Amino acid sequence: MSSPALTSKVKSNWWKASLQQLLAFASLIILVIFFSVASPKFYQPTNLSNILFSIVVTGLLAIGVTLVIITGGIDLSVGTGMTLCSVMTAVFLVNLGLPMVLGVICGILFGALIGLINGIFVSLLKIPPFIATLAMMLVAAGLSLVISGTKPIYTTGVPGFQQIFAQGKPIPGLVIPNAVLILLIAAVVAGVILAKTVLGRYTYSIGSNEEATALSGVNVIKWKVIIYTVAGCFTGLAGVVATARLNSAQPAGGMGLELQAIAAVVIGGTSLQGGKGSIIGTMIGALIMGVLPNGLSTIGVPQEWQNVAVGIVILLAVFLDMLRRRKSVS
Amino acid sequence: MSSPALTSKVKSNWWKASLQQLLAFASLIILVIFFSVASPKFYQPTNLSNILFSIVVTGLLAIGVTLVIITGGIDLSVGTGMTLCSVMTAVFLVNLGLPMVLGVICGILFGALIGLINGIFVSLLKIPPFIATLAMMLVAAGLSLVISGTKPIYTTGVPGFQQIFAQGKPIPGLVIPNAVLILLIAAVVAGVILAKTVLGRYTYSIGSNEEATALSGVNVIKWKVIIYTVAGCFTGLAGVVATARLNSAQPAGGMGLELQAIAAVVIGGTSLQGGKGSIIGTMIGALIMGVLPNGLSTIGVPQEWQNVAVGIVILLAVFLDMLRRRKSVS
Amino acid sequence: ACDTPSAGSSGAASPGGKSFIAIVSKGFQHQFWQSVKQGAEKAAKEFNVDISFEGPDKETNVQQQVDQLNQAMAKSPQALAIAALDSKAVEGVLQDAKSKNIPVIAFDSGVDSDIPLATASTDNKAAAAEAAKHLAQLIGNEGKVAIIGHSQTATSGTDRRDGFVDWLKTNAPKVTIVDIQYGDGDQLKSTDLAKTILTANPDLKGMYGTNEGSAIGVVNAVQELGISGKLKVVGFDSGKAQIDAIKSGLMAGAITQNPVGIGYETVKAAVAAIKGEKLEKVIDTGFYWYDKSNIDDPKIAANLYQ
Amino acid sequence: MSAELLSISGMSKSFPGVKALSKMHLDLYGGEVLALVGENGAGKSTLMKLLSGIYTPDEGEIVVAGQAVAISGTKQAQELGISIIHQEFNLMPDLTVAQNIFIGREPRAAGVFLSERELNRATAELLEQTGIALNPKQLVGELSVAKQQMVEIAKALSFKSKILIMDEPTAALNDAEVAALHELIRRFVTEQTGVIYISHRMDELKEISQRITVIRDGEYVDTLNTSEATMPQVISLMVGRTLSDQRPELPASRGPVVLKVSGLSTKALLKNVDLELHRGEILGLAGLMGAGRTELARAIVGADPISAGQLEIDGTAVSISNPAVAAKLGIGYLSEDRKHLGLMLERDVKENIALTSLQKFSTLGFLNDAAIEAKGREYIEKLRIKTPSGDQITKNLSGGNQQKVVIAKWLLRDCEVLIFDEPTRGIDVGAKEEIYALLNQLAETGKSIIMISSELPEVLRMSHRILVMAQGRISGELSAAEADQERIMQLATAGAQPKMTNQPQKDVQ
Ligand SMILES: Nc1ncnc2c1ncn2[C@@H]1O[C@H](COP(=O)(O)OP(=O)(O)OP(=O)(O)O)[C@@H](O)[C@H]1O
Ligand SMILES: Nc1ncnc2c1ncn2[C@@H]1O[C@H](COP(=O)(O)OP(=O)(O)OP(=O)(O)O)[C@@H](O)[C@H]1O
Ligand SMILES: [Mg+2]
Ligand SMILES: [Mg+2]
Repeated sequence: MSSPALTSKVKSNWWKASLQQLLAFASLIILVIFFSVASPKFYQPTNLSNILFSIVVTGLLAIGVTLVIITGGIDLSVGTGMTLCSVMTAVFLVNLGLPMVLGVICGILFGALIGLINGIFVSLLKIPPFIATLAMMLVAAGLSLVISGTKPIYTTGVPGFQQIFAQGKPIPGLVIPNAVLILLIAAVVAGVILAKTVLGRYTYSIGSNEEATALSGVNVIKWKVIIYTVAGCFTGLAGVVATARLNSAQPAGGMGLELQAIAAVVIGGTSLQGGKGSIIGTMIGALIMGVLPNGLSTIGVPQEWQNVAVGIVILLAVFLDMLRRRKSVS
Repeated sequence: MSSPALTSKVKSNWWKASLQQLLAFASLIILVIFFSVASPKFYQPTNLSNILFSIVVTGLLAIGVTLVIITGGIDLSVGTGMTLCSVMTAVFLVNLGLPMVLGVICGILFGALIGLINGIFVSLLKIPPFIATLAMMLVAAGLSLVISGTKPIYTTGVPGFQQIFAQGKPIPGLVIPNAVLILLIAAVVAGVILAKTVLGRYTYSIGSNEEATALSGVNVIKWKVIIYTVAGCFTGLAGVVATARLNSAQPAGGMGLELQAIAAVVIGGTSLQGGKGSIIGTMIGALIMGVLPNGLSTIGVPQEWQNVAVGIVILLAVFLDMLRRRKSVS
Repeated sequence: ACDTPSAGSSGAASPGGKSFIAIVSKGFQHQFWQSVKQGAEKAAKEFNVDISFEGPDKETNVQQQVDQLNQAMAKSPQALAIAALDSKAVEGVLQDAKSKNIPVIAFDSGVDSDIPLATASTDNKAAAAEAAKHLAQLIGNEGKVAIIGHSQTATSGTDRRDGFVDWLKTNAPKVTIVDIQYGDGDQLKSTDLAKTILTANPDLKGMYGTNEGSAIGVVNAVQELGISGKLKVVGFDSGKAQIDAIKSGLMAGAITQNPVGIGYETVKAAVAAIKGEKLEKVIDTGFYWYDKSNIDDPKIAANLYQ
Repeated sequence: MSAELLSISGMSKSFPGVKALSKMHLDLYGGEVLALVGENGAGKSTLMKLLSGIYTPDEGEIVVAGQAVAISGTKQAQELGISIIHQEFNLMPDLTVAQNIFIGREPRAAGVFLSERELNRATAELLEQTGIALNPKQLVGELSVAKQQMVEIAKALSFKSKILIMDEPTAALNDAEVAALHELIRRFVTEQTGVIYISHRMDELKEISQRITVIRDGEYVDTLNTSEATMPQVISLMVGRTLSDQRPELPASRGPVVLKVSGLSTKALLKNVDLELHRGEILGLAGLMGAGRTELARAIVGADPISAGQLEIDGTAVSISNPAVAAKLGIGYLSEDRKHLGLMLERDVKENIALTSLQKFSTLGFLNDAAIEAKGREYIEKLRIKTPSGDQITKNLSGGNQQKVVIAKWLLRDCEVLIFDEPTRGIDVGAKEEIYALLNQLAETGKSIIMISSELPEVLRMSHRILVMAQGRISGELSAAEADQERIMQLATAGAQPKMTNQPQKDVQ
């Protein structure tokens, strides 16, 4: 049944998939080369480490968002949700005085709780994800202020917290801090979930055709709740890392981060239609979103132009991706 | 050919459509009654006029967003796009010294230009609307700062501008200002476009099934560009009214308004899937979004709780709408 | 303002070349920060140094400021100037600067640390107390007032609120504060908030806006409700609209800081620090109450921006 | 013979890895209905898409009314007098029947303004003329599949085209509707007009066509005059071999009851439905469109809520809240709408096949990709699914092969009870035989099957027992021995005319 022509077809499929990531990757490389040539200060270990450090929180949020987007949903609550998790982590560690590990786990689980609630609204109650998570975005923003009493909560009294979850540089000689390693580990875990587990397969299936998946005997409602909950864990982890980095929970921020995270996901080639996407792509997208403001500032572009540049690069990256895809279709 | 059974069916269709708006309307009425009972200060002509005035800009943006959402798209650029149009209106009126009417028209046309560019990216270049308009959001935010030199541009030197496009109260005895009338007229125009024109028909058709519309010989690419352009006019008009109201163009704001506008659209029963929706619904949604913060503040709810309340009301409104819809299906 | 000399391209550290001072503020979009930037640029020209000036998009964006600080450090400046959104959150960068022997100057608000060699700032609480004093006087030390704040969390916002509230509590007990709402410094939002408060409290005597956008919001509200004259409005900062409102009597008066001075003094102190000179720990850039009577006074006018 | 309307020659079209058409040729003359037949994936739809400008040919010539033309899009095709009803619907569910029919050609009042009244009037007139029973103002999304097909047909007829191409128009229709459609076509065909008619239902070719063109593997095989051709002859040309049309021996005795449904009702349609399914039995479920067969199946597997009724499996009462529970209890449902309810079109074949049985391929939640791949290959071969490999995106398969993928995934799940809803819809005769054989094999190994089908010959041939539904009720039961087409139709039309009255019933509450 499989002629040589057919085999070549399969190969070309594999190539296509790699090419897609290659293309986002190419955009990234071009940016890096451009900035390196434009300013010698860009391509320094410290600066590169700065960039990595600067994408950790967005990157973690983007991982969760990737899962949700692959199901065909969207999550607008990750930005302020992260803030709420940050506040809650500080509450657990400082106000309740939990041991560090337990406090951190509770912080992550609080993220899971947010995801669970999102999941219940989206999956069980069938509220469109855009609305359910928009509402959660507002609720989380409000609760962060309410719980913290509108004041930052400082975790300076928790010994080792900042070192372990953000600043510490475990590899001697290398300037890569723990926070970046946490992002890396989270990306690998999410990547494995997507590629190698039943949960990951259902994530793609639901995004591809939810009704058909349900009629195939998959308990879609349950699995969708699980996916949103897992995605929430990454929001919680982002909250923990943000708290550690700032050594405090800042209750007012977070709004707007969700768009950055979504932009990273989409630049990385994940389709908002659902059914398609990858964590590696998202990581490349997050890197692009991190390299841009840093590079532009390094080469001295006034800040008011930076948003313009970021907008244009997002368009270009996605447009190139589209071109490639269209070419490979026809 | 049309049996009595069929006629009854059609009637029930009409009922269903009315019911949907009735339901959003019911939510609004419940809120108004609740706040009126809770505080005698709420139900005063001045306060009601305050609410109307406060929703003008969001309402105008929401009208444009409604058109785009009915095609199955989304527009994240309306917030900062409005800011850019405001800056441009001031530039036309003040820096270039155009006559008022001309300056205002140019401001609106600048909105159309933003819409046109959005449309070209979405329709011609097939960039997903979320991305294209996200990029435009960033670009517009940057350009507002660049063009204005990060300073407000005051239109105090344009006689009558503030009166005509915002403050003036044309109907003696009534506290309704011109800005509200402008919103009303814009809503009627958009309503007529949707219900009575070819453009409106194609808006619904594209949102309902874009491929089928194209296969039916409709030049979908062209019409989508037109729809985005028309939507942009409302962004431009919002920019004009905002400028008149503040008697200046404030270059730093606008981000976040897009989510308010989208929330208003969705509360009003327009589906993010496309194909369904109405301007009257959007207006009710905008009113709900205006009544909430005003009423909560009037009855003395602390501001940090307001976001929480708005989030919950959005959920409730949409959830009730879903319930009703599910009931009417089975 | 767009043609800032490109800081990156001129190898800053080379001896004999220009010194490079990295400045990270709390914002860049609003006029206040643009005025600080102007002052800094003026000083940079005068003392022949290069500067960079950056700030987060929003004053709630602590994380972005930390990234910008790290990045500023990566440019290996000869001095670092910082207006911290949160003292503790920037602790790490300050330590980093100390270990690299880069002098740090704080501006706008103090940093809770002994690393900065000097702080060029306005005492926000004292300035807010001054505003409270004037408003109390204007309404005869009695009656209801309300506040439109620009931030519920940023120190400049809370200090200007608390300074105002505390002064009234101790010095004018008959003045009651009926409502405090926060409009993010956005004029439209502040206008609508102020209108809601004014409609709900028709017997309000006075209102206070804690920055330019908030104050203009109150002025707009008064105008749109057509109740000018009934309400005493005091504000903060300057700007054309505020100056106009004071001249026309819509606003009774306002506190102005000296943003240009803050920027100038910051760079000046940084230059001195690079040269190893001894610095005053606190550089009070001062604040002034201005109203119709003294608005054209050259000393005041120098501190106003249009 | 009258004038040549359309002539295609030397037509080739390749997709990556697939040669869909190779030097295909075909002629259509005025006054005739030309049937185009071939196996699933033979290239019929591709040829039609070339004619409507959706695809551009790699090589070849299209001649319309003596003029060589290049067709770049639907609009141009329409201008050339060609209109096409595609195999997959192209309708806007949120618009009304009238709005759908005249989309792009709306009557206008003044420039850009619409005249809704004129639109509805013109539609009513068109429907009257063509004898199609539809309400111009009804939303298309609320129509049944058959009525949506009617909308497509009305739309195509409204163009007053010379050449009408119909790609499996009857796949979703029952016999009465098929007859009505044939009547429509006969009225449409004059000396100046012609129809290309694609169908897998061999029985209707005699009825409607004058000539039959056979295509196999993208290549022209032969053209026969219908009056001279015999069906076995056509079929052997199609599949390249002769098929036996033997009704298999039915097992003599019935096994115990595996599934018992009693008093099942839904808010919408079903009323007090009782049903018993025995082990090793193929139970045919016949009825007119809208009789409630699909609803019954969906209610059994928990896809739709029920308002009353009990289910028993092997004598134990069960409650089934969703299809996942049903599958766990050993009941699988193959939907009639493979595009929307059956497949993940954007994902590959093996993934679709494995979807229902992922638990089988996982340990501790981790998937065994090699096993999925191997099973995929096994079923591709077993069902002779025409695809380059299990890695092919399912969307790129022909309709019939997509249907086989749906069947494969349920075979893999190995359910005790399988409900097949229109299992052979859109499937070619050869593949049909294969599926019939499969069903029989399943029954022999002790599986129990409910087969919903609108093709009476199929029901008669396959079923051990036949239940007939009308208006949401079971209107009668027939044993294999006593059943014939006439009796089934009698029971199916029992009571009032179900065709038009099922809708308002839904609206009462
Ligand atoms: N877009 C596409 N990409 C790749 N292959 C395709 C595409 N469209 C069709 N094919 C392949 O071309 C061949 C012909 O398909 P076509 O849809 O024309 O078959 P058909 O004769 O209409 O079959 P059916 O009776 O099942 O509808 C099939 O092998 C199919 O898989
Ligand atoms: N998804 C749906 N939405 C609305 N109405 C539906 C839906 N599915 C079926 N119906 C309606 O329910 C009724 C019963 O349809 P059903 O599909 O069960 O009939 P059936 O006997 O299976 O016929 P067939 O399978 O030939 O279409 C019809 O009137 C149909 O229009
Ligand atoms: Mg076909
Ligand atoms: Mg059916």
